[in-house]
Amino acid sequence: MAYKTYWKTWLGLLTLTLAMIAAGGRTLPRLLLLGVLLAAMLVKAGFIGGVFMHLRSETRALMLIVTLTIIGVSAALFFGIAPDGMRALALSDR
Amino acid sequence: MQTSNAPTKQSQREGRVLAVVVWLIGMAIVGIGSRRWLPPLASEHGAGIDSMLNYLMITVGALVLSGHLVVGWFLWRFGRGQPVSFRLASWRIERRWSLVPVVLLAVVAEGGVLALGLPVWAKIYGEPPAGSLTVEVTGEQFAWNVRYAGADGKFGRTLPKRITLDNPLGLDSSDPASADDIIALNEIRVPVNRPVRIRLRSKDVLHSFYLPYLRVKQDAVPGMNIELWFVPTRTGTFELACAELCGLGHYEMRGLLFVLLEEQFQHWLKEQKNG
Amino acid sequence: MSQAHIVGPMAPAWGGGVSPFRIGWNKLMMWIFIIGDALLFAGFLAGYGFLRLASGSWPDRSQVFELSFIALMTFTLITSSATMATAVGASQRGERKLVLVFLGLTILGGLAFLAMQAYEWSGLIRAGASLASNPWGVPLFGATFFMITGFHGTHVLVGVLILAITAARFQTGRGRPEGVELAGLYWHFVDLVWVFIFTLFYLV
Amino acid sequence: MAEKLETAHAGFLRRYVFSTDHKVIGIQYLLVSMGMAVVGGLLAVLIRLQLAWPGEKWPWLGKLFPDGMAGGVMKPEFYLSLVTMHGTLMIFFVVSLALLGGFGNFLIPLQVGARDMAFPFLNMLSFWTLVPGCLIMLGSFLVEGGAAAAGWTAYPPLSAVRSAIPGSQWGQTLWIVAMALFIVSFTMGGLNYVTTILDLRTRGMSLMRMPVTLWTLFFASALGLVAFPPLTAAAVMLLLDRHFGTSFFLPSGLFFGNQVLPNEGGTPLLWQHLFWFLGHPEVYVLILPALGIVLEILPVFARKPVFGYRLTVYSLVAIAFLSMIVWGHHMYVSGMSPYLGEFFAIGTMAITIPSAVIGTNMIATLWGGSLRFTTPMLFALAALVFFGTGGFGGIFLGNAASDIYLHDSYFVVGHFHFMIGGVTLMAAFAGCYYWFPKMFGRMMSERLGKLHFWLTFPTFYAIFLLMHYMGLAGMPRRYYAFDRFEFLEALQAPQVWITLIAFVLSAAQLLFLINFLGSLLRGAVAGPNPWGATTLEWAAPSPPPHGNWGDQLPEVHRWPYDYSVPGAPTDFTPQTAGPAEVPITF
Repeated sequence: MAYKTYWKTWLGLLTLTLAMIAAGGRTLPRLLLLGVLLAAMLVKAGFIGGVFMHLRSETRALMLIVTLTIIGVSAALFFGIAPDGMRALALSDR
Repeated sequence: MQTSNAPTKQSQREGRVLAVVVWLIGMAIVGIGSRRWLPPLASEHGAGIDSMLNYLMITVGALVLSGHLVVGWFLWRFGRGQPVSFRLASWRIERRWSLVPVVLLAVVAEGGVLALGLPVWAKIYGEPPAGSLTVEVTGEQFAWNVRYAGADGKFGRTLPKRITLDNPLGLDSSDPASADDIIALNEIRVPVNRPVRIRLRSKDVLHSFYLPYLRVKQDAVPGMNIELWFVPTRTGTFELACAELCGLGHYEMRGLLFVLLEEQFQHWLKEQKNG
Repeated sequence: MSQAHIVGPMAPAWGGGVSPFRIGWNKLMMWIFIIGDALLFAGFLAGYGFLRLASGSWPDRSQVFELSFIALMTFTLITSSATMATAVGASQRGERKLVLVFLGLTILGGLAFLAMQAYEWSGLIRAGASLASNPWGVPLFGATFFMITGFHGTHVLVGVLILAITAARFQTGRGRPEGVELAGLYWHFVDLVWVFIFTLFYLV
Repeated sequence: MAEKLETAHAGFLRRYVFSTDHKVIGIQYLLVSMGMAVVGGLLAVLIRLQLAWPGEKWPWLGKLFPDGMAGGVMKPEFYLSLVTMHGTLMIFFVVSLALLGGFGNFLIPLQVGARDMAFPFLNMLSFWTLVPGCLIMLGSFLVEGGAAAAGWTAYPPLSAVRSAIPGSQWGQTLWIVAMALFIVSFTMGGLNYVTTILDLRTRGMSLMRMPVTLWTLFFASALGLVAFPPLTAAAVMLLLDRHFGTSFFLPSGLFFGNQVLPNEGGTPLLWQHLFWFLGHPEVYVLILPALGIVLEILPVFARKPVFGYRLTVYSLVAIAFLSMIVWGHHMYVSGMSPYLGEFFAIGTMAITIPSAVIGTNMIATLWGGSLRFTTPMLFALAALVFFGTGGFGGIFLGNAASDIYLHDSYFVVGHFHFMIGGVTLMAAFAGCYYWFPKMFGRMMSERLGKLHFWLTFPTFYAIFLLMHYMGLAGMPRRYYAFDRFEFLEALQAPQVWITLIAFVLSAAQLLFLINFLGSLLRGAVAGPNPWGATTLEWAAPSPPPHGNWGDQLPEVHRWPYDYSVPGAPTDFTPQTAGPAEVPITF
């Protein structure tokens, strides 16, 4: 992969980070802010994984296994326990 | 070349013995299982749980028995050392025979959960009916503190830092509602055929509020206020045990649930108020 | 990247057949390690998310951190990730000197990030924050912050050590492009985790 | 060959102690797991002793354990340490070691047709990270307060507050450190297994030509690699809670030793979630290799191919995915939200379907075969029976409604002893008797083996079948004694029978040790293929030299189940046999 693509990706990541901080500053509705930030986070992760870690030039099988395992297991873990976090607050005893 | 793998007369006899043992196991499971192991029921929602258990014991019992009989029959029939009669199943036969367990389990297990299990589950964890008596039970390392709201129907505030030997719940005397709260240790008195709501709390570690006869089991989590409800259907004294490992005295956290007639319960309640 | 160039006892017997992913076993093992390590941070962040949902209030981050400094840290790490990618590209092209230059830059970026992290930590500790308690009212805030950023910082430190060893090995001519690429994968993974931590901790 | 010279002049230390040869490491794992099994078994005997005759005086035991059984009567904290350590040792340090460490290390390179694991040095490190873990775990009995006593599940606040139970003073910390070392060792081994199976297969060994044992070892290692990290995160949080005053798992207002703890904010549910997120995949990590060994041994002694190879592999894939999303069935009554309970109930019932497919394929493999009842076959059939009964018992517990009554009862104890006790131990014994000739070049004695079988299978079965019914009667789990409750009085008699049968069972294991150690020196010399099996390891000499295959690696032409091919010279055709001799089916 040409050096140019690395440094173009670098620029993209910096601007994305600045955009996220700017979005964080403005008072957006909570859910929209959350969605925007998470989406930007995944895009940045996609850039780093795809370009810097050459996932894009690997076989599709490897790329799918890596991304689906990490994102799938993390999502299963978080969405499996998040309802109980809210329930712990709702039924809080003290 | 394969010296120790040739079919010998001796190994054939062992095959027969194993077949018989597998048959006996299958029959033992169903035979022992047919005795009445569940403690006699004393609650309304328990009927749903018992029907679930009995449904499973019958259907799964049948599956287990038939499985053992089939395995025993295979061992008996194909253990005689005769040459291999059926070698390779075609993809179609494999798929067809594998469909048998898929359909059976889908109907018995998944069907059991969807048809019987979840309605019972939804009712147990649903809203308690109106007009239910509320009792607060707080587990602590190795005892159950029981509290009734008293005449005002409101529970007084409890503060952990106020806990002393004679004030195990840390009742805050400055709160007016706590004046008429009735406190008891390891004894719960409830009227029969009237829904009882238990507010389950814990002072220190995990405990589990377990009434075997009433099919009630719910963990008491420190820092959480968990509600459960049941309707006792039989008067009498029922033992309360702890079902979540809570330390050295886990095995002796014994409480008693007295299910009284309505007027006996009202009489006891009046006694506590002016007592 | 066919496996043919892997020599020694571990060369696949059939001289470069097709493993399901067409990469050598070292890279495959590094990818599986990265999945495992990413899930370690997934466990931490899921626990952090759970505890945030379970606690009524959570301190407002703008009072606790100055966001511009954190942004600078993120820039440093992303830049070091870019220099690392360039070093990997150079090693594949065989430009030995360029590899050493960019490996040096990456190590500098890593050390700068660690220095800034240490500075941020000392600022918070001076303000009275510790694992058990902190002046912003929610004790778990300090605990989760120090635990997660601490674990990430340790990973960055280990990354810097790996890069130093790779650079030293390249210096003495024993380094192979394979080694630089594996160090690169690990370093990009550390940057990837920081993307998640940065977003979920400082912004959300 | 470079490494052939390398071992020629290597001293005893390099060849046997710090060896990087996967076969030596496999045998080292097997021996450590047998040692820990002896310890775990003795703990079980002590537990049974206490449960059958609570409060009884055992003077000579009093001398053996001065503080735990002062004056011959066992104290509750010692009993709970026994229960915790029996669970921890058996699950992590016996079954994982024997099936994954021992057979995994020994078999994978041989069955795949490689010279050694992908990264032999890391493989040796994996073993030598485990040994300190074992020593620390055993050493935790000697620290102040005794070994950890909060169950192998170590639920906080019992495991997090150091004054909640004596075992939580220092024993729990050592438990966490030993578990961390086990996880590191497991990860290093798992990385090697997955990479070797994927990348170092010999020419012709496509994925669908691999024996089922390799598939199960692959999925077990992959599941372990994915499921352990969240538990590592939880263990770090527990360590911080115990020693650095954080309160990840400790809510506010905890009252211990009549003072209120300063913690605030956490909840024990977080630990239960993170623990069982590993917990359930972990039990599949244990049972899948056992199923793989059974599905490997049945065809050999039925002289016919396994039934439904492809469907078994697809079922393994289904189990691997589903096992990651069913952990909540351990927490139905733990205060978890009822909606999650419904989701987990449906998911758990879904996982019974692929398990049933594998069970049926095992039974169908026997159909039409010519069964030879050697010791490995007997133990494999015992594992099949345990898997059948245990699997069906799981439906009672996976179903949310019936679990309300059966949770933390003896039904659960009976169920998991059938599954990760019965199936795994029987498969491990079957594997030992089956691969002993390949490991050491000598046969284990069939006579002793059969005696060991007929004393182990019925007794193990009787003990834990009875526990199912005691659970139905409502007997709670982890009780030090059952004499405090009237509704349990009738069940004290079965407790005594179980203890007596348990004595017979544990005594029978001496037969296995005698057979194992005796046959090392005096067993009948075995050729490279004593059982007439087709998989690649039987094409190598036994015991295989370093590098396994001499100078020419084998080339695979067929799938591993070409038994009784019509028209073939012998009733088994090794995978390496070319197309000329026998037509290729797969």
